Amino acid sequence: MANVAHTATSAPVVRRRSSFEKLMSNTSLWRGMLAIAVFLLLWEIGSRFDEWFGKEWTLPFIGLIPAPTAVFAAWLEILPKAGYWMSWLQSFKRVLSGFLVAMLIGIPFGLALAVNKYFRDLFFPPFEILRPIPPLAWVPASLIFWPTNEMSIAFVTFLGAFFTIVINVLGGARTIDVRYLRAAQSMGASQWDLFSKIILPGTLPSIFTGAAVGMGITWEVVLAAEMISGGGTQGGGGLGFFIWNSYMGGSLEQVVVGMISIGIAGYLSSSAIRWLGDRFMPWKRLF
Amino acid sequence: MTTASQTTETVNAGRRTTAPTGLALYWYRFQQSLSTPKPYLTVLGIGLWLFTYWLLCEGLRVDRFDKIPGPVAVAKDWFSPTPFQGVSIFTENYYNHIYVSCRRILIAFALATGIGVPLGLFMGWSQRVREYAFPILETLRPIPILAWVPLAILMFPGFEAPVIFLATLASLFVTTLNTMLGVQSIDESYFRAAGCLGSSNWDIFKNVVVPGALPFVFTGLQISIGVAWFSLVAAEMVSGDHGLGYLIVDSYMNNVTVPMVIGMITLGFVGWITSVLVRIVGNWLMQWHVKALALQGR
Amino acid sequence: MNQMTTNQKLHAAATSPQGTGTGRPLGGALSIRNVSKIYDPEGVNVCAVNDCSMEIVAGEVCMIVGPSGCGKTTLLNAIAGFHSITHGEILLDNQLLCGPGKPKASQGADRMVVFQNGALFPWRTLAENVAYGPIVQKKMTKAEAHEKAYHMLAEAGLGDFGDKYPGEVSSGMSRRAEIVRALINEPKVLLLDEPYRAMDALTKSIMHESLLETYDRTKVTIFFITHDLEEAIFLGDKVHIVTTRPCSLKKTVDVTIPRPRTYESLSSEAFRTLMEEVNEAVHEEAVKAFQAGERELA
Amino acid sequence: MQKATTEMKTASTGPAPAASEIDPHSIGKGHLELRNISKSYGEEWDLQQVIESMSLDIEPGKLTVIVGPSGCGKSTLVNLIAGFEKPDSGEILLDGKPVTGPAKDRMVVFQETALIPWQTTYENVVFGPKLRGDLKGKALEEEAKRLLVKVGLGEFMHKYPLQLSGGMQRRAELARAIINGPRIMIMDEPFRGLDAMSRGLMQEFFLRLFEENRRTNLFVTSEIDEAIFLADRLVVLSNRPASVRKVIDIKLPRPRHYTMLSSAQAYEYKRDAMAILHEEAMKSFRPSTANANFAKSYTTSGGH
Repeated sequence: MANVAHTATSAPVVRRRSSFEKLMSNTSLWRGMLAIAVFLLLWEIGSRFDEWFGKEWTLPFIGLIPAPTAVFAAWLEILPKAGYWMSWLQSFKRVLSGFLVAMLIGIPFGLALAVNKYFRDLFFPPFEILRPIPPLAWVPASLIFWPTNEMSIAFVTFLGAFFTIVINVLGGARTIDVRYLRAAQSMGASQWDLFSKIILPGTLPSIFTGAAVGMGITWEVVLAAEMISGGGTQGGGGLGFFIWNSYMGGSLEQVVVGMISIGIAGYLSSSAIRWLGDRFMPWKRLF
Repeated sequence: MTTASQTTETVNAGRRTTAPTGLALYWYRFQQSLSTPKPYLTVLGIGLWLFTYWLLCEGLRVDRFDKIPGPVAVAKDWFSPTPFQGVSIFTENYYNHIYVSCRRILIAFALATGIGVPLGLFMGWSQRVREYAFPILETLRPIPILAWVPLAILMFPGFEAPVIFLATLASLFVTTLNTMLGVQSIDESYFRAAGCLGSSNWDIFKNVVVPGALPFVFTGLQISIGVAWFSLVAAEMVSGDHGLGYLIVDSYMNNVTVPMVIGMITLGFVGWITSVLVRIVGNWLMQWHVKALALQGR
Repeated sequence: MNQMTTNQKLHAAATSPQGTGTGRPLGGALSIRNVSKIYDPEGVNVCAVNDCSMEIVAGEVCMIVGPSGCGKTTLLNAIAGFHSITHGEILLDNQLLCGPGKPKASQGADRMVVFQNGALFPWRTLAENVAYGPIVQKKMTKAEAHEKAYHMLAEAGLGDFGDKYPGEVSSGMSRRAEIVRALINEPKVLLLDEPYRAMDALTKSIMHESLLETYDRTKVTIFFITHDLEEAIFLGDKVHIVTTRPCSLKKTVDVTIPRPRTYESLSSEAFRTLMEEVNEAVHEEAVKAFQAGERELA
Repeated sequence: MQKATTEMKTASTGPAPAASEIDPHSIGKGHLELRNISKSYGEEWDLQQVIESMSLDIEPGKLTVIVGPSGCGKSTLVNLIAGFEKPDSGEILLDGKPVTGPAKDRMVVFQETALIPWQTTYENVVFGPKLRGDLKGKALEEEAKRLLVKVGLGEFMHKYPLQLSGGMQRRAELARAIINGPRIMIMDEPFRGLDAMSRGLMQEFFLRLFEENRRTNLFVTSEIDEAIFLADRLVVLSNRPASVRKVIDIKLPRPRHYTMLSSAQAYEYKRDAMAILHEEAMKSFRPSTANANFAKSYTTSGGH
């Protein structure tokens, strides 16, 4: 794009740049890093302003937040502690259990909706009625219904991912190019062949899209559920509880540590899904 | 494939020669659909679901289900002038909760759109702006909105501001990213054509960038309003005062279950209405898009 | 060379009763001299155009035929000012567009491009699209521009479709409207980049007639890129056959079939002889491009 | 190509003669008769008659090309013959037996490409025989590989369709159809979307394949040059509703060469066909004469 730099008189020399050179000249990378550095710097200055210039200089909003260096220090302090890592484990366990159940029920349900017209006419309307209710609105009801906190968190997590996955599977299966089905029919495919060889693999991309979105929602829900239900009563814990606890305990540095941790956790899980998607769909990662 | 089977069904018998318009068309489609199993199955499906719900909670009073209010109990209270558990369509506080939530959503959504759309437009249009702003956005985005609750409470005074802040933040990310994608999806040749025709940069922004990104912007806004509700409910539950999320969690705390269910249903309904409104506004603004899609049979 | 240009100008002025707009500055002689273009993405140098020279006199229909992906479009982009060139120079009416010291031509309304997949703004009606150029260039008021747009659309047989959005009309009609959008700016050169690529033969033949009719009316210089030999001979005064990547001139043929041409000219003896004369050269390049393509993928 | 022919013969006497390409039942058969078929779509107040009482005989062992204006109902015709849809009235017979649904005796090569994107080229080719189980194991593998080599895709066997160029995809699709041993091949504008030059090369390639064994072939196109270059018989359709306007026997010698297209004889055919087609196209095109009609047939189906 931006190679106007070529003067019209330069000879057409063929030269390949090394990968190191490419990295060094990758302006977008440098700009991104610069932007983040500036962001951190401003944050640092903003939150430490009152330390340097006295209490009357406390800036609004940002002045109340701990500085990045303080957060980093708090993180280093907490890093070797087992409790912190237990929170990670707890949250991951909850996310995974709810998510997996949602996949296990959601994918067949979505496929059934897509394949069978009668099934769809019968079950899709109630599904659509329930879908707009935000998953978190289910939290109190599920706390009442399920005998343990753990189960109610799992249930709400499941709901969060379930609706997204079903909608994606249904949409994906119904937009498969009719010519693939026709070609297979011409070659003598049975109904089962059509399902297993065309519809199922054809829906895979949507399944993974749904899973990625569902995973994001799952983290939100788990966190909220942990915070609302107070997490700890039955040996709960989790990153949401970690944040809430730190807040109650007045350690704002730890709150931010918790936020960053959960950001990393969410990022890791969606990367894992993308990686799995690449594995399962080699035809998708061409070129 | 489905269109083929549908059309063969409608071909026969006493043919109409003129196309019905407006409501008549809907009525005609409804009549046509009566000859297919679809409406019956729909009614049956919803009926079956309600019946199961009733059976589990009220009919058989299965263990644990009996703790959840059944459909009859909910309906009785909801439509009673003297509700047993305090909330019905005749009580003022019911509408107050709805009003408060809607006001918060409106403010948050307006803020997110007002900031997110221009930001996204510039990020999509200018590579430089994108290269600076995008990494920051991407770093903050994976942090769940709920994780911001303590900071929000700390930074903003009162009940109202933190809740609105959280809902705004959630939809801001969605709106900005979708708008940016929208601009990036605009075909290069539109920019070139506009350049050929002698447009200034501002002309290009006004006449190519903005309208070209609109379809994506509205897809983004559809998602964004859903996300806003999601976060609003969460925020109201954790740190609220009034609002539907607060109603739900407050009823739970006070051990009154019927208002809780009423709150859930109302929330679903209001959320659905707002997203329909966004779609209507989108279609109204994008006549060109709607007409083209209609001709493609979508 | 200079003399020839003037001759052509006189000729054009004498034979064209200006159907649209009066006092259009005639001209549009393009000189492409030893142009080379080397792309340098990721440090891999790709030579798209290599030492390509051609002279296009004012008022001529110049057809460039070559396999797809051979670098023809790069040449067009250089003329239009979308891309820079590495070597050589391009002049319009003896004025330097780009050359040593000025690698990239500035975009201007004297060279209008009609794009491969069409670039009518889908969010504006056909009339608004046509009126866009004069309005942003502040040559006309909005009302004047719209009036003229409707007038010119009517001339092109699109009178009833001025209020339709591009998505609502066929690809053939939108392509014709795009040419009208270009012509309203009274360009010196019309640059067409495989505009009829995706159309079937019949629509194409109708488009050809429409373009020829427009040309006979305006005598604008046309620089037309295609890979369809028949189209080239049918429309062109001169057919330049270019080699597969890197693009350079292989053969030039003068088409002597008299104008106005109709689809009957397609089956004339003269046409057939020309086809026979050039077919070999084109086929050879096609095979080369094909083999190169297979090699690249293997 | 000569060599490929001899290879084919040995394959047929090989260990698994079953239903491979040289199925004696498939070559020389495939007599398709359309009797008075009609088809319409749309709301009852806006019924679009797409095909109206069309009768047509497609003779075995010949390459019949159907050419007609864009949006005239050619694709609908293909869908009917292939059995994806049913005609409102009339019947379609293949070797005397009525067509009831899709089957392997009528293989369709679709517009653009319908190779299954999540299967490699090789998997696409063996898809049909594997499903039916009529060619197995080593025999299937050899047959598939032989066909892929023949269409020049030996090296690309294990690539996914999206990794192939447009021309390669069409050739892979040809191989996928041929391996099922159809009695009649139905080509629905198979080279549409390719640029004019690769299109020409694909036509030559396709001709070589056809001229080798003369499998009954129905080729649908909207390009007259393509039609004349390929056809034994050229069927010119009317504008919507489609019916047969004229059948022209193309007597250009075989094997054909691209230079024949600029022969006087070819131009004769072209003039004939063009005259009809142009007239038909104009019927729907001129906005002044048939505005509404035009808007319908060209706006909705213009591009595709």
